[in-house]
Amino acid sequence: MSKDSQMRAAINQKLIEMGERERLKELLRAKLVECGWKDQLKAHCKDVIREKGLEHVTVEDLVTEVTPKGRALVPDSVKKELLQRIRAFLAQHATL
Amino acid sequence: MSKDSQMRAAINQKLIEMGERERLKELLRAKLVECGWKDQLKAHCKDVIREKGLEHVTVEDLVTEVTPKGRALVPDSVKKELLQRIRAFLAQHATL
Amino acid sequence: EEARRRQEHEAFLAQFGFSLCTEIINEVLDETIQETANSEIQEAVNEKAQRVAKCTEQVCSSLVEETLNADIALLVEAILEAELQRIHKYIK
Repeated sequence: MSKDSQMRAAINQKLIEMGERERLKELLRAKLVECGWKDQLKAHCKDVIREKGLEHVTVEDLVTEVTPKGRALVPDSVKKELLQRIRAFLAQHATL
Repeated sequence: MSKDSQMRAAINQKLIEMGERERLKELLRAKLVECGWKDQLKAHCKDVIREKGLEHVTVEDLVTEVTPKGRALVPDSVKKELLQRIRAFLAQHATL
Repeated sequence: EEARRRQEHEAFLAQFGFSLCTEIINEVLDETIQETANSEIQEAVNEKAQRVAKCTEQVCSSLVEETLNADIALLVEAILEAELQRIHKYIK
């Protein structure tokens, strides 16, 4: 195992052990609700169901249909905030 | 047309197409005779005629007079049975 | 050597942080989109079931109403006719 992948594995383990990975996910979920992303996603789902007709849409179809827009709609500010928090954690816990 | 009225129209169309609407009416008529509704209503009509006097009663008056009682006298069980039958019919024959 | 190692470590952390961020975003988006799609379909199914139930009841009521209106009118006509006949017979 290379030094980098050893380091990656160690940090990943620390992230999980310390509950930080879950906290980061929680933070992101909260931000997605707060910025209106979740409501936009819901509205988009409703539009697709309405357009195609309920009887012609499966959950899988709907996921496939809304995923590109869902990804595109995440605000940069939310991504940036998450990255900041990850960086702060790494600076504190991934010392040389 | 609202979603509700579209749905009602679709249900009615299916019932009419397959002759079920007429059969349901027949069933209702049979049930009304069976449960004594017809006899009760006849008696009520005669009471009204007696009270008002035959010379003072038109068909329209009498209809207006006895209709509320006629409606109220339909047993809930009969309405329920009819509703059950419509539900069963739709479950079997209609993709709404 | 120390400065070089530090620089390498920082570059690693920057890259790792970025890929971790992307990974977490994708994970959360996939989960949330799946959950949302599921609940929206379920909601649409429930809404439709409610609409079918309500409209079926309304159709049933109007069918009863229609039948009663027709039958009450016929019954009233027949009774009045019979009463008139009875009176005529009596007068005769």
